[in-house]
Amino acid sequence: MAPFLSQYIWTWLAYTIAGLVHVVLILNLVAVGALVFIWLERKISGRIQDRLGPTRVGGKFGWLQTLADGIKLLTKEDLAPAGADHFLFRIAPYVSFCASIAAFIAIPFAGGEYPWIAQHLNVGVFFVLAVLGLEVFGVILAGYSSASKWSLFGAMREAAQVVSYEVPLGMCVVVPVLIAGSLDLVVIGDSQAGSLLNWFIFHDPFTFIIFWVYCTCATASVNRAPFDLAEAESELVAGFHTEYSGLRWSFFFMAEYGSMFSVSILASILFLGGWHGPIPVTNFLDLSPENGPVLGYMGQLIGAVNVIGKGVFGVCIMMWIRWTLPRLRIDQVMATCLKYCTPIAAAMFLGATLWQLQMPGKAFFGLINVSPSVFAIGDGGSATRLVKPAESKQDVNEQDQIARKKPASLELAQKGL
Amino acid sequence: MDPDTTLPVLLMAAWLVPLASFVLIVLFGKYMGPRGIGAGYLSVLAIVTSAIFSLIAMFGVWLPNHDFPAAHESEHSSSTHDGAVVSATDESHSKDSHSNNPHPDYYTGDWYSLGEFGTLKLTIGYYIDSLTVAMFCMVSVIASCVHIYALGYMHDELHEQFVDHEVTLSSGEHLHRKGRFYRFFQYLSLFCFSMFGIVIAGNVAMVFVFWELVGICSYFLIGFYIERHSASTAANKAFIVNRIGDFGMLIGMMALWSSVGTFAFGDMKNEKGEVEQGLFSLLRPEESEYQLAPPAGMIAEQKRMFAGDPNASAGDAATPAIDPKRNTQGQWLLFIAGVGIFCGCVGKSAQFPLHVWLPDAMEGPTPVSALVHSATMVAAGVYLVGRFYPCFSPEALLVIAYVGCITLFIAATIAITATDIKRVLAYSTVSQLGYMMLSLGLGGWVAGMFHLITHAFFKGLLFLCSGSVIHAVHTNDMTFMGGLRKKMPITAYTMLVGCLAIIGAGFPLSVYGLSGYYSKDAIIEQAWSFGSVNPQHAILKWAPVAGAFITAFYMFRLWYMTFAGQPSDPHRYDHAHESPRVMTGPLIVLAAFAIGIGWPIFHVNDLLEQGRPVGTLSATHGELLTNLTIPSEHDSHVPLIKIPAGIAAFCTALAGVLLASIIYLWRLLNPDELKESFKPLYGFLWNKWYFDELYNYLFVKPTLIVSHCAAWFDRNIIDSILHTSAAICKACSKVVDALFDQTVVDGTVNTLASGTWGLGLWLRKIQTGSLRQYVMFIVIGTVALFVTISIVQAYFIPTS
Amino acid sequence: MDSIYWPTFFFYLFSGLACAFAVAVLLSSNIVRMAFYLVLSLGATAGLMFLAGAEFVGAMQLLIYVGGTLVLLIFGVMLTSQERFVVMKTWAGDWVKAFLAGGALLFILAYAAFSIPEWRGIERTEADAIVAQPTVTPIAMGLLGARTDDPSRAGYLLPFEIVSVHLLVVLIGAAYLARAKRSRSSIEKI
Amino acid sequence: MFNFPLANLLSEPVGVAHYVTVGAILFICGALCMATKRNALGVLMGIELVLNGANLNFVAFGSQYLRNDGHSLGLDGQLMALFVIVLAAAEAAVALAIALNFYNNHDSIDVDRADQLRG
Repeated sequence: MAPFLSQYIWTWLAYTIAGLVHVVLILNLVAVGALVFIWLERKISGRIQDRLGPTRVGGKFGWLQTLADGIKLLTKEDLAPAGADHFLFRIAPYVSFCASIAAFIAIPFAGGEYPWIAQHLNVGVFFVLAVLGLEVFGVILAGYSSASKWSLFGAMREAAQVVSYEVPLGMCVVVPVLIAGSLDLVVIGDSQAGSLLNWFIFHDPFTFIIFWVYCTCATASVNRAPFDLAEAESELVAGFHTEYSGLRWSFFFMAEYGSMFSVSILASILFLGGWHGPIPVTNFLDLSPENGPVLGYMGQLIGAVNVIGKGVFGVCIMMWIRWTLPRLRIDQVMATCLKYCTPIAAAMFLGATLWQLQMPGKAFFGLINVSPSVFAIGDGGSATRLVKPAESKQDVNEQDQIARKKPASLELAQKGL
Repeated sequence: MDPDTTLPVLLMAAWLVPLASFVLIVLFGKYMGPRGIGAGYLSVLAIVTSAIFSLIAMFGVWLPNHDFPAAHESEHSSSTHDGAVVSATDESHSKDSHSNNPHPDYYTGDWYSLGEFGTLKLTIGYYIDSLTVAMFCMVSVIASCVHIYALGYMHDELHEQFVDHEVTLSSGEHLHRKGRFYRFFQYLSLFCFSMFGIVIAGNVAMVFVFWELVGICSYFLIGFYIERHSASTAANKAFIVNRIGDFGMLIGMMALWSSVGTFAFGDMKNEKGEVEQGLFSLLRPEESEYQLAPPAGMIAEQKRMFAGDPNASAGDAATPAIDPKRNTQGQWLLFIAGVGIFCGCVGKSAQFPLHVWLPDAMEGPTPVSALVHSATMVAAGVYLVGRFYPCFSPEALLVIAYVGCITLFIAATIAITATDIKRVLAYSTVSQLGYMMLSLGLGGWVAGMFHLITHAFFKGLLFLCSGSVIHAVHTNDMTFMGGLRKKMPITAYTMLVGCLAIIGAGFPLSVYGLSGYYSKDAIIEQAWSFGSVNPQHAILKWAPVAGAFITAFYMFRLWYMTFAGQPSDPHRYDHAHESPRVMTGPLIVLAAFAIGIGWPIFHVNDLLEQGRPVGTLSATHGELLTNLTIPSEHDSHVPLIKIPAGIAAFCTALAGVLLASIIYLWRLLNPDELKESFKPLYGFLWNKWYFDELYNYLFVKPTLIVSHCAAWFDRNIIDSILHTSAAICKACSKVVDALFDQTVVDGTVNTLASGTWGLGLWLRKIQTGSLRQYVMFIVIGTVALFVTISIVQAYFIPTS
Repeated sequence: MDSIYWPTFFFYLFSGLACAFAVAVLLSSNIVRMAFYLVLSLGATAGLMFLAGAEFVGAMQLLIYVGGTLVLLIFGVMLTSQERFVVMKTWAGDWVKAFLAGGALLFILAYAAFSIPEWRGIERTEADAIVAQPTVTPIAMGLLGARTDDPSRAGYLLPFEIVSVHLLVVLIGAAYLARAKRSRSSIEKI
Repeated sequence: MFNFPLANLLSEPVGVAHYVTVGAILFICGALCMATKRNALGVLMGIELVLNGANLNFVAFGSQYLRNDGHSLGLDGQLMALFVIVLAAAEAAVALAIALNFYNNHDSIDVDRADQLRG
């Protein structure tokens, strides 16, 4: 967008405008998303508990309920405890919220040659993980600066839990990275082009298992039930945000829903094909940029809808889990992480590695071949990686031959080992 | 089989196997089976292996390759057999008497050269002739019997706690110590190795080395019960007395080497293929028909010694004033060399006047006595005389003969009164060795060597029997024995065989007798033959005959006191028992040898005849003593001498046995009364002719007086000098201490120490323990480093 | 005067942030605020690394330092605070000494850095022509032992393994060191 | 023509020297932090800052865009920085454990009280 604009106006202005557009879009996504998710959560919990949920405000489905809540929070008094460290107390919600939003900077909503992404990073996965990890920092600051023992306990639990779960989470994330051969989320997403069969969740048995490990760890790392020890009402009143009220409290809330959404989108990109639907509709309709900007834009839009839909689906699953499973004790939480998730993730990582070695260029549990161009080890940039249609046929033929030769040499290598 | 290659290998194997056993026992003896019993078996295995190798060498290699010369003695002694042969032998006999015999068949060579210093060559070599092979067989067979016997005899040493009843500690208890079974066999193996070394030695130096090795082994074995005072002094005595003899031997060796220039016995080819003449060839050159002729070097040496002419050289000797009748040139040196070598033999073979150690050597365990007295140590002396025989001039031989004669008589008389069973046998050994020396000195080489071999068997037998008796009654004293014949018949009758053999029992003038009969008769014949040509030395003719009488008397006295009559000590008698089979077995074997080894059908005599040293067959005449004639050995076989000598020997022996029977068997004469009636004589004999006392007064006392004087000098003069100088030193050092040490040295050290201390105290302030200050130090240090480097770079390093 | 070179602008932005927050860490006496400033300083440094073309290192810096190390730090703060806010005053003399020494060192280092002409940076024209090269794959291959930038040089497999094992050992050791000690009475009960 | 030094400050690319200066500032802040903080965790943060400054230097030396003579450490600089980061994490874990032990023994984390090794 910035290069496009800079043809017409000053460069710095073009960049600023482009940046503002991105920021507004992302902020909208998170903020509006949070509104929707809070309403959704209320409805889902209502349904699960065999009741209706909000119905009064905003018509038939009570869809304005969240907005009303938001207005209520805006108007509430911004309190801080007498013993609090005011500076940290004030700044903590913003830290969390910033971290939550910043993760969306590197998350693509549509791939292709011109991906829909705020900032295309070739270490996207790491960036997202790192920034998501920062979110806990706000939580800890909040818990500490509140000068309340409930808050402190909540923050302690949060710290222990998040730090622990980052280990298996990282291992889970590395597996799709390994298969795609890149840390670039766009590349990872585009590696799963085609139908449902090419999704990494179905790539091999190990990825199938590790997807569920990822789900568990992601749930834990965003403090959702049954791992919501940091805000366990029954023990800690409200955990780290006990002392918060009004808008600051709502920032924590938005950060939480933003994180849920971002890990869900991450799951969809890493395992569930990202912007590629289960059925390759865009291919059938030839919605590619080559056929004109409008059709290309349509294709990208369908991709974004896919990503957001899968993300929302993931969030709904988390809600379903929250209202279904009881909360664990803190020792159970840690045991789940260290005794189960980490070893399983490590074993699956090893298995996926060996699978890659044994069956390169295969998809859907090794049953079908994938165009090897997708799997060639390159360096990062999606532009260089995508196959140009004009050359694709010959290339595919040549590379098919290479791919067919490859197992033999690998076999030799294994014998040598 | 080629004897030139196989004989050295076989005998070397037989020689080295006991060494291997010794080394193994030294290293691992303690760990061989319970309390080292395996060491005994290993040692026995080694010596039996040696015996097998020796017998293979004898029957497999030597005998098939060397035909006996036309037999002399056997034909003569059985002249009634075959008339045709008599005339033939008479012919050869007459021829032999006038011409000399050449070198016997021998094999010599060097295995290993230890070093070469000018003309002096020290090698490990071999000289093998029939005597060597015969000695090997004799030594190894007897040693095997002794080893096996010792397995049983030394059984007490196998106990963890050996109680030595003859040693009483100051606490009044008997000594308790660990058993030393393996050590005994370790020494036995070394002993056998050393003896084989002497026998196989190819040169004088090697002989001397093993000669001393035998000496040290005897020291170890005699002193085996080292805790007993008597044993340790006996070991010392044996060792010291032997050293005296060895001193003479060294003189003899040096005399030989300095004049002849070689140590080797036989002729040997060197690397260039030239024949280097050995000792025997040089002394008895082929040109002089193997007559003893002092070589040029010896004549020159004698001139240099006697005339004090240092310029005398071999060149002068090349043109000696030849007086064919009386040529004394070099004879004196030859005499000195011969007597010197003989001195060594006197020590080792316990001849007068160095015989005193042998009876004391009875302190060792009986198997040791058996081995020392029969096959090894004392035999070594006689063997050496036999080996050096070509080097002895007639005068030296006469000395040997007289020494042997005196020895045989003195020892025999002492044996009459001895009551210790082993001492009787010990003096009998001395006496028999005297016989051998006498025989050798009178020219009877074969007779002497023959007696050496036969004696080895029956003396070994006698000692083992006495050991068996001692084992049974736990005492050496014959007065506590008696009547043991019924308790231990095998011992008794094998010992009887030994006694009969030693007195030379046999049918006179026939070929039937025990082994001693042949050898002893041959010696007496030789003595008579000598007496017939040298009437001035008639004593040498009668002494062996008298000795035969005394021998018969004391041997049967011994047997009667031990085995016949009534038991004098019923307690000991009741506890006596026949020895175990491991001990009686060797007795029977040795008894068989004692009976049969001398029989003509075994040709021992002929075998020895093969090894007769070069040029010793014909009669020789003395150069210094012109009326001395050493007769040819074959002359003693003429009936004129043989018949009276045989009858005399038989009669004297019979008389001795009868006298012994009268006194000790039938008790017709009371021995105590005899003792009383001949009290002075008895005392004289009982005290062994006062030899020990004599030596005590002659040598020990003066030595002690001199050493007391020296000690007084030491203590009073030298010590006082030392003490005075020490006191002066002390005073000086006190001054130095005050002036220098306490100020300069101590001052320096103290200053250094206090400086270090002060520096430490100062540095201590830097160690604040404060982490933050350390960080500050780092920062300041970094700044200082940068500044220093900058300054150095700016001002001191020139910019190029 | 040329147009603004935006990387320079961002460099000054991030370096200003990093330095400012580093100074804030130094001057703050509240340990938790220090930690907070430190996170910001480190985050800004990560930005500097992105600017220098080391995006993988920057991401790692964010992930490990900011996400991991500082959480541990705060964990420690909470476990060791005996009061609500730990304040330990430093002597004024220490401050003076520290600033003198630090100032001297800073002067020396900065002087040294700017005294080397090669370090002054490239020309604008060159800078405009730069096309960023991704570094993730070379780093990954380097850690696996194969150097894509210079095949003649050895890779980093061995140091990588050593560091991995070291990390494992350190974590176990730290867990051992930090585990709660049993009180004497409870041992006696057992 | 004489240029005012700051006139084209933003229009010229920066070089290694700038990075090194920033690294030096971080380093000195960290060192002073270690020198002045009495809280052990403050010292630990100082160490982190020091390491970070060093890391920045590594990255700067490894960058291809910062030197005008074309030399650079290349990949080595970045890998060094990576190793430093990893080791810093390890060091932080150990240091925290030590701090905890220290706290258990002294009921405080004032490093000035840890002077048993004073000479």
